[in-house]
Amino acid sequence: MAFFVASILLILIGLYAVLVKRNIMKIVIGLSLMDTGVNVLIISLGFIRGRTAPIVNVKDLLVNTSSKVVDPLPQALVLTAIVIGVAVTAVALSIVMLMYSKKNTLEIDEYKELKW
Amino acid sequence: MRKWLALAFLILLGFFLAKITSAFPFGVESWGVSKHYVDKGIEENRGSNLVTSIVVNYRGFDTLGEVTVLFLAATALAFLLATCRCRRRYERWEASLIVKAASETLYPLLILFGAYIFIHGHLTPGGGFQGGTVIASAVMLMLLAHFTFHPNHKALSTLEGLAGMSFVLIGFAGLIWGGSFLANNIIPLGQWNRLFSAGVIPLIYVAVGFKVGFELSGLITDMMKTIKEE
Amino acid sequence: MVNPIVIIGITLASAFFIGILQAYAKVWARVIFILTLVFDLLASGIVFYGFLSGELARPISVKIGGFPPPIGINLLVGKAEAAMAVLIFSVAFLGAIHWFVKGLPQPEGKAMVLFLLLSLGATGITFTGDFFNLFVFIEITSIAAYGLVASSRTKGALEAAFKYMVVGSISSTFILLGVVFLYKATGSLNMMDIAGKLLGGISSAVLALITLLILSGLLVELEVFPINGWALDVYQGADPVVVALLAGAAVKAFYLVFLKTAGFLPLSSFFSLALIFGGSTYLAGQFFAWRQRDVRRLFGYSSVAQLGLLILAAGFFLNSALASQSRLMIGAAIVLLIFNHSFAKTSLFLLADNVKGSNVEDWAGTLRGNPLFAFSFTSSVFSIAGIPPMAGFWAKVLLIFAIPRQYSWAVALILIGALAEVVYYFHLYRVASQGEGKEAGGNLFSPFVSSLLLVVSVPMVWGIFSRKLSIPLNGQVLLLLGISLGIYLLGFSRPLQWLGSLATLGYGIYVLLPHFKPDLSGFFLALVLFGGGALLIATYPGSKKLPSTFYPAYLVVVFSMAGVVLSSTWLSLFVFWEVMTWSSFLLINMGEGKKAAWLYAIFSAAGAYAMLGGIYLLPSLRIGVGKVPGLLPAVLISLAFLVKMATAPLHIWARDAYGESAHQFTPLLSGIMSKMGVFGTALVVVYILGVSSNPVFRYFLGWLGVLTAFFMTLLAVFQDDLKKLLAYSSVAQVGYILLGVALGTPLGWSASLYHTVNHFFFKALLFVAAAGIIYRVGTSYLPQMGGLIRRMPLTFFATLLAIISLAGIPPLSGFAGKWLLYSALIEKGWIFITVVAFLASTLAFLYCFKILHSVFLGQLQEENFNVKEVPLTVALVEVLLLLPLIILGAFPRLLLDPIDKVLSSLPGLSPAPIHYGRVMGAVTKLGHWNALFLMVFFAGSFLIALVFFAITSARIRKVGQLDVGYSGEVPRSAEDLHFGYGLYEHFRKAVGWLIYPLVTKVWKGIYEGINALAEMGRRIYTGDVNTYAAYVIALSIIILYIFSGVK
Amino acid sequence: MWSKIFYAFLTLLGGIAYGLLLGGISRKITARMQNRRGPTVWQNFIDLWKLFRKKTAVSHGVMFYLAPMFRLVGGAGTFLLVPIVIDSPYLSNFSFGGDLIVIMYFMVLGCLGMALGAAESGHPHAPIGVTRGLSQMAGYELPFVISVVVLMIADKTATVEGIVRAQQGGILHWHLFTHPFAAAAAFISLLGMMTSYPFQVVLAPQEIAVGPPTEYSSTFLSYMFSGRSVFAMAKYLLFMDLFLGGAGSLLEAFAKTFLVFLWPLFITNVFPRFRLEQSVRFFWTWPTFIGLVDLLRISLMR
Repeated sequence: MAFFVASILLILIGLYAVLVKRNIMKIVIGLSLMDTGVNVLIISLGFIRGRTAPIVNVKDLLVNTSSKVVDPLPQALVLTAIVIGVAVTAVALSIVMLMYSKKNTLEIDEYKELKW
Repeated sequence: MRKWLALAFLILLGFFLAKITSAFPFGVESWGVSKHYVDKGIEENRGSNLVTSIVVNYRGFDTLGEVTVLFLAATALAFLLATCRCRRRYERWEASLIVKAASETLYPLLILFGAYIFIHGHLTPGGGFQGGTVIASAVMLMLLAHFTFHPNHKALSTLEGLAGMSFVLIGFAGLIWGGSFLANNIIPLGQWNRLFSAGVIPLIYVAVGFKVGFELSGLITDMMKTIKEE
Repeated sequence: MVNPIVIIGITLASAFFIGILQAYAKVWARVIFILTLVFDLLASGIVFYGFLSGELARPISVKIGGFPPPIGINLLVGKAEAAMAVLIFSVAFLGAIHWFVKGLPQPEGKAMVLFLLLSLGATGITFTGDFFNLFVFIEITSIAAYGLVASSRTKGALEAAFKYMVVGSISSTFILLGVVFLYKATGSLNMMDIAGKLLGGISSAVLALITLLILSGLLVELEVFPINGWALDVYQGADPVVVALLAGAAVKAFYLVFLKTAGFLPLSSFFSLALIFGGSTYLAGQFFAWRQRDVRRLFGYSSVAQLGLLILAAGFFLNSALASQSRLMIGAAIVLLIFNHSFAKTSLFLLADNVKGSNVEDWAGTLRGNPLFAFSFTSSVFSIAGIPPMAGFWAKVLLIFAIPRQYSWAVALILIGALAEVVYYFHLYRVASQGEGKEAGGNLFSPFVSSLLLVVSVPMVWGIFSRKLSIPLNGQVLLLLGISLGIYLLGFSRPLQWLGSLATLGYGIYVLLPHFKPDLSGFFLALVLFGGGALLIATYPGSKKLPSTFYPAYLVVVFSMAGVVLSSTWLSLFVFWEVMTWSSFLLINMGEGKKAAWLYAIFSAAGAYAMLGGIYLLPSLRIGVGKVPGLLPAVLISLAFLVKMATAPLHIWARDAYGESAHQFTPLLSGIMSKMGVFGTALVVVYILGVSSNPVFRYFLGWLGVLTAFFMTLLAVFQDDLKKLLAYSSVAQVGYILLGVALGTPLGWSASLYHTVNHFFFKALLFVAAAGIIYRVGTSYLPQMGGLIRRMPLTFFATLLAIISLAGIPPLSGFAGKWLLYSALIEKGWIFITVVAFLASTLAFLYCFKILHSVFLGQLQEENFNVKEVPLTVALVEVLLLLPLIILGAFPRLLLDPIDKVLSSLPGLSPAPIHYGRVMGAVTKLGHWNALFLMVFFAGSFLIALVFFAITSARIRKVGQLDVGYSGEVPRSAEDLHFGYGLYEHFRKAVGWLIYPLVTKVWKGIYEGINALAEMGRRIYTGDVNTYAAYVIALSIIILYIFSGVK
Repeated sequence: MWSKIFYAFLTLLGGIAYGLLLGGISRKITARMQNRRGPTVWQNFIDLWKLFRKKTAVSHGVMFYLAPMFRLVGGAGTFLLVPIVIDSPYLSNFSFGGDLIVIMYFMVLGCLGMALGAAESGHPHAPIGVTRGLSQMAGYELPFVISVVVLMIADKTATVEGIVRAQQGGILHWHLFTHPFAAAAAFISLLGMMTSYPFQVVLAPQEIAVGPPTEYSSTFLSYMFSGRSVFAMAKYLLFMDLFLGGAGSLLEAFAKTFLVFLWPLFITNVFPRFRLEQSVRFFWTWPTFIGLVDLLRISLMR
């Protein structure tokens, strides 16, 4: 249960940064945090109390596996999600670098030329 | 004002998220389609690591997409930063001798360790992505420690592209000889819990490992090298 | 047959390969890039063709990894998906070509990879059958898009990319959360599998919330109001090629996913969600665009609006309560909308890339001297605005007519938005087509091809849908329209075009000969064809200045009018009506006053869409079938006709449109086109209102007519521009005609139909003469003319007779109309209207004299000393039109007898109650009038007086024009002596308050008011990324709260 | 038929003569009221003859040449369309040619001809006068039309004969008494029609000779004068027919037209001159309101 609460809190904290912070880097960090929160949530959704990891490396696990391991699918999904999060962050950072090189500031107020 | 409004929004959003998650009791068994993966995974793929079976075979297409995403990120980053006149804010200090010496020692070990991780991806925790990341961390270590360390960018991107293409080619091989894209029945599945087992899964994971490793290395190199010294 | 996975695999492989190749052989990277796009296009085309040809009947499911779904991931490719892939790759291909010509952003290898992966991602989104895989492809698309949006590396592009990234990340987080929850809730990730489990509809609140989480993520990507600020910034800031790919392809893929998601996760509140968000997005986009000065952002607003329309349509499409027939129609509409919008927007954005500067003003003159540019721009704008014959028209019509009656507010909303669209697009059109010709960039291949696709698709689309909706379009008229367009090919020589047009018109008369029957259609058909033909002769002079599109457009106007009068259903009437309107718009736009054409476009569009709404409300599409409930359809339909007649208060377009249109076209506009409004009103009165029912509405129409006549006459009196004066006069005369139609009695109709024809004769004559005069004198400003009777005696004589006829003075033909009208009015007992009508016709004498005096009489000005008589063709037409004025003056029965036949063919009407005697002439219950006697008497006594005078008079001494008894002084110059300026200044002092431009101010106020609202509204797009993110969160909360109520 | 034409021609000559005579009388009366001796009542005949006999005439062009014919034919046509004595085979003249609507429009023809000729002369006063005349016409037409419509609606006919017949049976059946407001409106507008004081700015006789056609002289002007006088007669006749019950005999016609003729004459000599916008405003207010009373009455009674 704590995992759920923590992960949702993480998502919300990340979002808070996105909504409130006026510094571009902080917004990117917020997005990252949000990603992490989502990942934690996914993992914890797949968790089953008292089970082991879904790696069938001992004979014992070969029979009746589904009563002995946790759900492997969320873990597979989270692997993908993490990589995607990394990719987004990388692109975001490169955009931020370019922005900084143009205006020498990271304040969001300087980046409001396109509007209305 | 803005903060309070944001907080109010977030509390409401949190309420809805909590409402949804509360429908799924924590840590309680509820199998869906993954019961098939767990119960039939060994029989169908012979890979000990069920997560790997899912990632590379059952949902291999996702992984192909994932590799693409990473490739995309690296390309986009290189593309954007290619003409960047980015400058460093602070002067960069050279690393100390200890750091230099230690990193030189760790560099081959780390690469070896990374390779181990992705070669054993179908048996143990870890896999192509994890191994690739470890390799990239080795490169990053060197980059941080040495001003003079210049990975061969051209070679990196060539190898990375080849690794990516081989993933797709394995997929096509499955389509041609195995009946469907990324099918895991074109080479013998082998024995359970052996290094040479699980059909094409280790091959793909090796490709992924190389790809991710070279990709992330290139990515880090791009980011660091585009920053011009004052 | 191509396996869809091959498309994805090959594209991926070549993306990787280009990544390698770019370092070694740049040229080969380019080759591979293009080859891949070509391959993808062909492959997806083959798949699509498989569906079209029936080889593939059901959607194909491609398993991946060797396991059947839901164990493995599968691709789910049906007809729609295949079509979408074709669309994506064609747009990508066109964009790529444009990119190559323009120069790729550096480093180009990586740019190509991003481009390829963006189109791949969009295809993947379309193809995939698995929710998590969908998320992966969404991310591929998004990341490629972030990179490409930033590719031009300008401040704007980076800013846009960053905002896009932040909002996009939040959206994909929602989608990811939703997908994972969905897995928890249903135990599956496969779309079909989940759909199977949820077949009975979503019943639990949690599932509803999850669905809404996914949907709100998708709504962000679909640029829904108010969370579309990022999209607008992207449209404004990014490289147009990228924007074309995003707006033309990627967003459409998202839309398809939206449809699929909503279909697979059947949420009961989806209908209202789609209606609310679609509708508000649509309206907000269309209206906010009014204030937009940046062209790309303007296109952005338009794209957003189109997406809103698509979402709205999605609501109806997925509503299972609707009849399957209508849902099929809406599906077709969605397909057409997507096709239409994708290629039109691609073309527009790529055109924008060719224009230096981003503001609307920077487009000035781009259409001039750039035929390719003009073609692409015009066809794209017409497509988006949904003007027939473009495919966008069908999209609109299908959508509207499929919406059931209880949602007619949605129809109103669609039509209002369409009108708003006309306002800003044609503002841009006006700017682009005016001013000095300006060089635009030459990178026109891709925009040209994509607009060519739009044009080429027209026959196919018509072939499919006109039969399905049972809109019988007159084949002969269509053929003639086709031939008319062919006249463009003779564009190298105006005389040849002229001859060709005459031949075409002759052929048209020959072909349509069987339709010249004594009924309403035949009556107006004769007017259209013979009148149009006669006026065509006079277009010859000054043809050097005419653009080569003049004759095709002219013929299209004529033949579409023939189509209008020959229509047997309201919808085919509407089709031809629109063709007529917009081809005449092009002609008006050829003159000097571009604002005139814009106003014309707005009012015409308002009328046309009102008419479409009215037709929607009719019980049957066939003209004259079914009992019409209520007054609303009649009011709406007649609005279109009232606009064309320029009835007050819808008249403000008329002055400038008539006054500043191409001189060779104005006679047609006034003489015949305004009569199409009469025709339409006649139809409404006979077939919808009924000639004897709805007296109050007809009385109202009568007042409209007479007040139009009164005020327009008054305005004409104070007008100093020849053509504008004639314009007001024309509108006023049509007001009388409307009055007669509104009477609904045989006598009134007789008056109207008579006046319709007669007004053509004299007003066309006046406009033709005006064209000739302006051609010779070089100005249409009355005070600068004068004394031209000495140079143009024939034209003076013709004008004099036309004016006598216009003033309704016996013995010429004009009086018959007046006499019939007043007889009808008194017979009906509309007393007050009668008084105003009389007064208006008295006022007409004032401007009649003004025309004659200012142009022909008084002193000949020095600069006009060398003016010659009008050109031969004009003179010929003058004589042609002059004869009927005299002949009808003596023998009005030549026209009244056919009119009686027409009247007896109409339900509720009978021949006019006129008895013809030998002595008394025409006798009604009220009075009598002997036309022949008056003519003979006048001519005879005039001749006698003349001969007597010639015998008895003193010796005539002819003197020079300056030789007048001017208070004993010797006048120096003709200019001093000519009374030209302020002819009715004293009268203005007395009645000036009557012509206070109240109506213009009201319309202007409405326009400004909407502008102010739009300005206020669009301020929500603050450009602040925090705010945009907050909108997303707030909106998703609202969506989750409101729509999760599960029944 | 030929005899009808012959009688019509005779009537026309008579009309011209009576019109000239009335003009002379009015000049005489006016002069006497101003304590002048004034010209003889036959002065107009003398003028006409004098003009007719002039040796040369100045012409400014074709329309200038044709205009007097227009004027004469227009005036004569109007005159002949109005029946003088109802039911008389000859003195109803050509009234079969048209009803009241026809007459009202035919009236314009002569004025138009005159206006065109005058305007072609190139004299700036001509168009000034003409535009004034037209504007004033727009002014007085409103009350006049109101009263005409009242009559047409009330009598359910648009023919002059019909209207006259509706007034038979005693003086109190005259429209002057049955529809007093309409009649008042019409008679006020008659002042404008006759361009007599206070609505004389159109002709401006003090400033310009003979008004708009100021460039005309000799034979041309003689035609103009004849046209003008017969036109005036036509108006008197029309008013007689519309409001004074028509005429049963030629004598009655003489008398009643003389009555109509006297009405503007009385007004003329007591009022100063209105400016043009004043006269238009006047016509569009008082007589119009007066006329509206009867119009409302008619529309309510119907």
